[in-house]
Amino acid sequence: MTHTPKAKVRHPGLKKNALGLTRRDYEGSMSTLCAGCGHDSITAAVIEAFFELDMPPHRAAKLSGIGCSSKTPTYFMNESHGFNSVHGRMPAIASGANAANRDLIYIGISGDGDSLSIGIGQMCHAIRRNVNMLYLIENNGMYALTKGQFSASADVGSRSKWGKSNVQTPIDPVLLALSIGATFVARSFSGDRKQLVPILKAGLRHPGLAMVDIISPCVTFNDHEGSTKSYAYTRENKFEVVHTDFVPLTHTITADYESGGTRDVTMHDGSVVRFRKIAEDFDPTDRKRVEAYLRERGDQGEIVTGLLFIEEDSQDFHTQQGTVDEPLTQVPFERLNPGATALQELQKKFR
Amino acid sequence: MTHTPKAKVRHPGLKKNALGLTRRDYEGSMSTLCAGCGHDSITAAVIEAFFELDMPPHRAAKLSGIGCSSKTPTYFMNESHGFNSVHGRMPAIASGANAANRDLIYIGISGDGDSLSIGIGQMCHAIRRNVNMLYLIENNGMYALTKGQFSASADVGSRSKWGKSNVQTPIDPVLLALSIGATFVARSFSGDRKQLVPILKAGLRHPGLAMVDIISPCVTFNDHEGSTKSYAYTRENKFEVVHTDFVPLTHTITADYESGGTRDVTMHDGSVVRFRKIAEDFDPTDRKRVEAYLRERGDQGEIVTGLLFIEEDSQDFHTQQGTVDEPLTQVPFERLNPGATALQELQKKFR
Amino acid sequence: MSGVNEFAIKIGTVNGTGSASANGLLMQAIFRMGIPVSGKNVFPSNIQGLPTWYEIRVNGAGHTARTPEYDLLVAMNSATYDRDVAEVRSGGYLLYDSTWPLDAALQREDISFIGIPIAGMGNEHFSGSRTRILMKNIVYVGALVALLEIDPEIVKELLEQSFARKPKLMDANYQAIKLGYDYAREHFETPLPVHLEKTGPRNDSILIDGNTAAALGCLYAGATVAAWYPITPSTSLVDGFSGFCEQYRHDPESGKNLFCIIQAEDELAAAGIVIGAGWSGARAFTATSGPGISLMSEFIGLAYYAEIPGVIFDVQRAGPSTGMPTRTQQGDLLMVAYASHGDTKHIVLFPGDPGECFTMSVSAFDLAERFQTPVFVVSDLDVGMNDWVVPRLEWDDSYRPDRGKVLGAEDLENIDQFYRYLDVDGDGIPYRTLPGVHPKGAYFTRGSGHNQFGRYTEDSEEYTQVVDRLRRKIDGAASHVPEPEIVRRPGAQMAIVALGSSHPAVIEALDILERDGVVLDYMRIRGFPFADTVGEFLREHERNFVVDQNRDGQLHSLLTIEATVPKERLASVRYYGGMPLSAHHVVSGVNELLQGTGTVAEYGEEGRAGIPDAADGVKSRIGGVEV
Amino acid sequence: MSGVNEFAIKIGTVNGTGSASANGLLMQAIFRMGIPVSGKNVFPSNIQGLPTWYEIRVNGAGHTARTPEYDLLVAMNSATYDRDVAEVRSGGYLLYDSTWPLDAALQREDISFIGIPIAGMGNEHFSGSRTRILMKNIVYVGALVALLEIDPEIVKELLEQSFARKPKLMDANYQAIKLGYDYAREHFETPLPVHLEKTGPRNDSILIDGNTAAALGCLYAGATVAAWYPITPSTSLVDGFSGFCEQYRHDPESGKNLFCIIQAEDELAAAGIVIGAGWSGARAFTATSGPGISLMSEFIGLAYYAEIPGVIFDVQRAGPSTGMPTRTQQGDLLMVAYASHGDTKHIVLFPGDPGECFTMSVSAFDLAERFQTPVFVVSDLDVGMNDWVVPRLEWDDSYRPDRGKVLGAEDLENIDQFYRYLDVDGDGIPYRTLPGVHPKGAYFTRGSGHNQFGRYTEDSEEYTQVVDRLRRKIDGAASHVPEPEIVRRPGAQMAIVALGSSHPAVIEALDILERDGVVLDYMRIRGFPFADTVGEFLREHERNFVVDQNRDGQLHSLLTIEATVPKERLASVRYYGGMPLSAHHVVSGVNELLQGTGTVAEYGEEGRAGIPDAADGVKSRIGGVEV
Ligand SMILES: Cc1ncc(C[n+]2csc(CCOP(=O)(O)OP(=O)(O)O)c2C)c(N)n1
Ligand SMILES: Cc1ncc(C[n+]2csc(CCOP(=O)(O)OP(=O)(O)O)c2C)c(N)n1
Ligand code: SF4
Ligand code: SF4
Ligand SMILES: [Mg+2]
Ligand SMILES: [Mg+2]
Repeated sequence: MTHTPKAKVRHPGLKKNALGLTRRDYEGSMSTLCAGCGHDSITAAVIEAFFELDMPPHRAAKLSGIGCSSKTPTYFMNESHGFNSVHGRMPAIASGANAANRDLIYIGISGDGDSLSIGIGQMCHAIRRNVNMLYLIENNGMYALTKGQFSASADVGSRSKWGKSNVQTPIDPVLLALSIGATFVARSFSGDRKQLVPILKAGLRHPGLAMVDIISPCVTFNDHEGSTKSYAYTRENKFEVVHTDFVPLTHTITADYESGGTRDVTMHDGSVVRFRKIAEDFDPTDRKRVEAYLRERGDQGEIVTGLLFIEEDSQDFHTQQGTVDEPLTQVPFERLNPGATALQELQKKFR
Repeated sequence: MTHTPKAKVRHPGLKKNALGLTRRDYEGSMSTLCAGCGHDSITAAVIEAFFELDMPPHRAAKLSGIGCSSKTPTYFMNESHGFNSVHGRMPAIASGANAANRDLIYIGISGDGDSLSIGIGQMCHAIRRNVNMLYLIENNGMYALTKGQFSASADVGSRSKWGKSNVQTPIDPVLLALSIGATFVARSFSGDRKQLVPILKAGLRHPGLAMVDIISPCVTFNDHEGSTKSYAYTRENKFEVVHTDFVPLTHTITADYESGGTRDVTMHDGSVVRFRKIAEDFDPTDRKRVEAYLRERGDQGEIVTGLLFIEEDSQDFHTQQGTVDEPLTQVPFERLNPGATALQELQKKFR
Repeated sequence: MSGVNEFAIKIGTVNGTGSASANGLLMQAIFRMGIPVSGKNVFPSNIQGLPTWYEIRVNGAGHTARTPEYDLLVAMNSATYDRDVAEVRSGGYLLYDSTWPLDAALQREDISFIGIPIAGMGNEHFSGSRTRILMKNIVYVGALVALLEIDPEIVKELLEQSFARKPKLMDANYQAIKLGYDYAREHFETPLPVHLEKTGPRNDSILIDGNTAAALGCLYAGATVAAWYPITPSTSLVDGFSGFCEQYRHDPESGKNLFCIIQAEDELAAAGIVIGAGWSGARAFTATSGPGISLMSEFIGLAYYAEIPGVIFDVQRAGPSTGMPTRTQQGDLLMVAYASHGDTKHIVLFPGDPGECFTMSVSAFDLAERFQTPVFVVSDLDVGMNDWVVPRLEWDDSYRPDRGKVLGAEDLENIDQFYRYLDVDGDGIPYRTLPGVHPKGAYFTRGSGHNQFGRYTEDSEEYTQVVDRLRRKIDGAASHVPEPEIVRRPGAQMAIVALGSSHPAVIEALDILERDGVVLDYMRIRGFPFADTVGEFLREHERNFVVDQNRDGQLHSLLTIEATVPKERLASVRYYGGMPLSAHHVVSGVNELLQGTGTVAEYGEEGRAGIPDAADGVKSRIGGVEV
Repeated sequence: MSGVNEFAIKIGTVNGTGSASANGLLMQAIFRMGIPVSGKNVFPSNIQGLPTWYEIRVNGAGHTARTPEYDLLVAMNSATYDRDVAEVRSGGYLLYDSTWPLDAALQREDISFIGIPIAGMGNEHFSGSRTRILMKNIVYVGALVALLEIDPEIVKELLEQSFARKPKLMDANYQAIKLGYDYAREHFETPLPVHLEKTGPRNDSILIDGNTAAALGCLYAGATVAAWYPITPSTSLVDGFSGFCEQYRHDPESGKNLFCIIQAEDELAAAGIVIGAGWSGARAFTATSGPGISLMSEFIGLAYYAEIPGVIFDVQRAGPSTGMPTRTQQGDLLMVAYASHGDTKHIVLFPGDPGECFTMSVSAFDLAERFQTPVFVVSDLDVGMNDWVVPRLEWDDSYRPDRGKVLGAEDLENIDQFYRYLDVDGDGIPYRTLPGVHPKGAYFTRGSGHNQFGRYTEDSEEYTQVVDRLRRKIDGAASHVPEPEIVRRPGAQMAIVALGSSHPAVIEALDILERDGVVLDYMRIRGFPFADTVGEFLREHERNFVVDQNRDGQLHSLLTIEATVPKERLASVRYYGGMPLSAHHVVSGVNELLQGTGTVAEYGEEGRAGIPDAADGVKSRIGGVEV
């Protein structure tokens, strides 16, 4: 059992963020996942991202479907409302919650089973609506909670712990999201917190749906020879495109990343995301070139990671629709109800 | 009301195919669609394709979901079994029918509402399974049968007959299918039978799922200024990439298409599909270049049509799975049941 | 029984030819004359080219249930001439387009034929095929104005209102009316014996369909989030809401929307969006029909178990499966009451007319938030899409939404610890908090096992404690759903029980039966779980004829399970042909049971106790008439 | 009551540590000694690191329902020591790992503590953390071999069979057994008073779980297409089928598959695939649990209305919503009986043990094809996933599938015209054809309105004709589903009614009640729609205690609606905590009703008639024991 221990006593020596909160204030209940599970590393990265962005935990809402991955919202930010909904249906819950209250920070956590099989339709349409949220797929190429069946992202030739071999073409959530117009698409690896945290931070600030596919090996059912989602395989085959270095307006985070070609992308909240390209000529704003590049590298057996695509003038669902700026949940009844006189007036047309 | 009249008397003068059947033998009941509906033109093309391929009608199965488009299987091939199932669920019915009997010719007819909203998950997964079938989306950018709401393929800025304007990014079934690994992807226009019939024929022969997105204007709810799926708009903006000239082994069909660069693709039943390229350098076997090209032309506001992508070594679901060659429905019970002795034997492990 | 202000007409046309507006005009004119009237639209699941009918019943006594006894048939569709001619009651009238001669085979001795060269006149006076087709309809309206003595001033007034901004169209329409009117006056004795007599304007009532009224209810209840997927016959509810929002829900300052309407990708998503929004604190709803409820089943169970408010309109159509999407039925009662796997039970409201669609929509939101659970408003195509005359809708400006037990920031600041699923007040209803309000309000919502503190559990006792409270909570709603409407007649020992759109037919049937010496009380059920009054009423009557617009007697089943009454006292009358219920269905069903073998209270070796199959035969006992 | 061949043990471990195989070894050894035994796996919805228990009950008299009266608790998980210690019956034993001293607070005077330094010995004798963790489990098995006097030869034999190809593992296991065995022999008086006495091998029985047996049923019934989506507790059914197919379903010549198993993208698709395959003529099935049935609702209505065969296994788990996925319940009965919107009713089979899972799977395919409709086989986690001792499965090689009324090419050649939905034989079952067989067999299948000739219709009479026939058809199945099993005791005036996995608990309860002077008959329902026998039996008894493993008394409701019996004769006993049913649940439920106020047959102002709330309290009346 891995832990995200929750300390009740404050440690005065712990680093505080602008809100005066320590990392511990962003932690959740103890994880019940298997020791070494990739999902737990992602949880740690999520905690880090919220902490570093000085986001008040109670202003966030954590949503998920069903699966080992979907259990993780319990393991971070105990002071946030959480909603572990039903299998594959997190996107609809998130769309509704966001429709009602556009002011909160939404983080949706899903698995490859949850998002690419039963929930693929809901995911596509949440992407299409461009719901303002961070959407994580903790991708282990399988249904772990039901004990290791192949998911739609299992690579051809993968072998399950039970010895069966997958024969179907995998669905790549990154390519899928790009094809249907996603405004923010990234991929990372649960073991690479250095890359992941900035991506999550960028995603949290993106005004629209930020989809992050995170390769997250399942130690119990997948970490054996033949599995292409295992730690070993992923570490060897990952090909890093860009590091995302998130630069909030208030203070600039400097990390000791290798330098290289960089490109700044202005987020809609005014903050700037800096891409550090490893591949030559990589432009995360040109959808078709990104697709082509991903395919090209993919043909070489490489998994490209980084913030792969961002639409600079992304408009979230509410902006498209023209919803009022305040959350609908806070509009007083008086402004919603036209009143008795109007009712009499409008009934003229039913005479 | 448009007709696909069904003559009971044989006209000795009518052209016959290799089976001795005339076009009339491929017709169905009278259409109840609106006069001028694009879907009726597609019906006519389907009839033509089956006729020209000398396919016995009773060896075909016609499947659909719900919508004006999904009504069309009633309007062709009265001698085929038909299944007008529930909304968005044709792909599962087709997968099951095909699983049971791999010998029939499956044609699934859907609409953009049926396939891109409620049915998008099933469509993606039928594509992933590469079910051996011809899959048509009769795409009018809307839900016609429920009277004109926008569908997920409605273009931004489209206006409905009811005066509302669409604000959401459309989902392009062609790009979507390409992104998830479809083995045969084409697009055509209901008004262009010359292009459509060869595509349908190629699709019927493709060993796997052949997805054809057919722009099919709805005269009743969509054919007015502002609609990007109207006849007028589509005719003006269509940009033809390739004509598909289907060449069965038995006899070569020659049509008076303009000549140009050609490329032959060998189908898995041994027949050859000939692409006549209109765009320079178009290669229908290179997925990433096709995607890039579609995006590029799309950026120019053009709708690219033709047989856009084909995977030359496509293996259908049964081939991948290793199912016996004969239809499972025809395997005699004796070969399925291990018998009483085996039952006693195998129960040793439950002792 | 036909005569002045007491007759039924049926108009047969081709769909997609614009006859709907002509028929609406007719309805509204009659309505404005102050005479009780109803219109039933019998339309195909198709866009253009198939037969469609519109039936208008006028009844001074206020009986406006559908009746298949047509005094006048306006046959505008040659494809259905034979059927239309056959349906005219003996002694009735057939108005047809005499531009082409009528097939001799269609002649009937016992009815009068009124031939008017409608197409001929139209072609002569109008140009453009579109105008010609549309004006044909107006010509028959004109003829009916003369034949039925509709007030021409009212018709003029209506045209003026409709075409205020399109004077050209106004002229054409007016001309068409005159063509028909003059021709009828010239060639026939007008008015017919069946005609109208103005009873004065009834400003206290309106002509409205249930979906529009429900949309208004949602508007007035303060609903802000609507998520839906188009499906007949519910689509017009969200269309209506959307229209009202455009009118009343723009922020005066910014012009922005004080609402969020999401056309979802399917019904599953629509339900999920409603749940997400309800969880966040918005009043949210969806509208659908049977297939949508089936698809929402999983989500409904989640909302029940995780205790999330939301309102679901089920405008029922004829099932099973896709069924007949443009026909009416009450076939979802059982499903809705217990929707989803596992032990579940839901609050359901049954509006009996558009007026109640309005008021019950508001109640539905109050109940949903009070009981923190999905609430269903179950109407049907008849109530939802047909125009009914109902009293003007009223609104009390002192109404404030019942948000139920929601702890705000201040409450949370002052309490020690918040537990989401604890039965603090002993009424089975816990407190809830909304996201984003206060760190102390945070809790984890889940559809998996949880204890009263909101924590995950697989422990039997903890699990049981929560589901037992849920049961108490929903049972407690029985005294909060609308009470049944009860109508008593002196001396009645037996009663009719019904719900929803069955009301007008039952009301009329009660009169007919009384005339025949069968005096019955009546209870119209309006909510589920059943109020105690329901059981009391049933126990007071030695026999209760439960009227169901479905094949399997679903209300009968619900009462059998849930009401405290011996099932021998419940008999079943069922009609499920898809047309709005008529009095004769009820009358013949009851009569059959009364004349029956008395096996209702006994137990044969076969058959379902208390549900003799007699009622199935309703239609066959009224001879030939299509029902 | 404990003693030789009559005791219960419970083993508490941590999941993911390999204890499942150790417990299985134990079970199998006891089973091979010929003594009636049952094992209940109480596991969390989690992969690793949480508490999990395994319960074994041995009962020479054959009562193998779960009992929470533990004679011996093997406490291997320190996280649950307190709870585990508390659960030992007074006078019982606690076996724990004495490598570390037991917390003094855990001491109990009334039980004996058996400390064995399991981890210590393991660490001493084995190397590698994996082996050490695994061998800990085998060490406690070894101790139990001594303490319970399990036949060591049988244990050896089992190890040899398991590790035939892995001699190294075999050695380690054998060594671990010996460590535990020797230590126990040396330090304690063995055997304990509760121990085993071999009753000779019972070659006529097997130890099997219901899902595996059902998988075998599908194999033997000739099912060729399976479509599914993983969900606990149904997953092992398809896994089993897949394993059997690998073994028995390869074409001897080509080596290719004589089956097609599709892991679908969700349950909706799984249902659709089954329908598509059934339509084409294959025997097709899916297996799921409650949430899957909710999701399949729309498709189920299609299959019902379009009359397409298919078999759906619902291995129930505790609902509502996601509920407790690893706990058992019978919470889907109402949903399955009437699944989908509109008027629908389905054939349902209720296997009472793994043996019936086998036979009823075969019947389900026969019934599905005979009646051209989806057939449900409804079991639960207890029957589906736990190992039960049942008589050896038998197969009659003369069995041939009942394909129902399918017209082949020759039939079609010889008939004039084929109409899909015509009631040719008057039994409500029409003829069908398969695609691809013959041009004359072509027809159009649809979920929308159709007439008896298979054509689209919106006509009331045509529609009604078809749905009336459907009702007759399904009602007709009542005499084809398995008859109830009836057990009579002389002099009984009252009876218990139950279904499925409740059987062993009821059988035991009948004995206990009789000992207390309450003599009851028993009926175990095995199919729906209910056979006439069901109503007959109920009417013969003045009171029928209906046992339900759900909160709302769903079988009770079904009987109330569907059986020809006054509802006053139906009382309800309910347990729904998620553990397998125990005799004491039934006994205390019945006793409470017997000692009750007698209000069952009367009608108070409140409450649900015939379902006094007494049974809810079952658990509180047995004092402290977790149920
Ligand atoms: C409707 C429904 N079907 C099936 C299940 C069973 N189920 C639980 S988790 C899961 C798969 C989870 O896979 P994934 O989303 O990839 O999460 P992982 O466990 O791999 O992190 C399934 C099929 C369910 N809970 N609900
Ligand atoms: C479950 C369900 N939801 C909604 C509907 C209503 N409905 C019927 S057709 C349709 C849309 C059809 O759109 P499309 O597939 O594009 O077909 P078109 O009519 O445009 O050809 C809808 C929403 C339905 N029949 N079933
Ligand atoms: S089974 Fe796999 S995915 Fe699930 S918790 Fe364990 S390691 Fe993580
Ligand atoms: S409404 Fe549109 S799509 Fe439907 S039949 Fe008419 S023209 Fe065709
Ligand atoms: Mg996964
Ligand atoms: Mg469409």
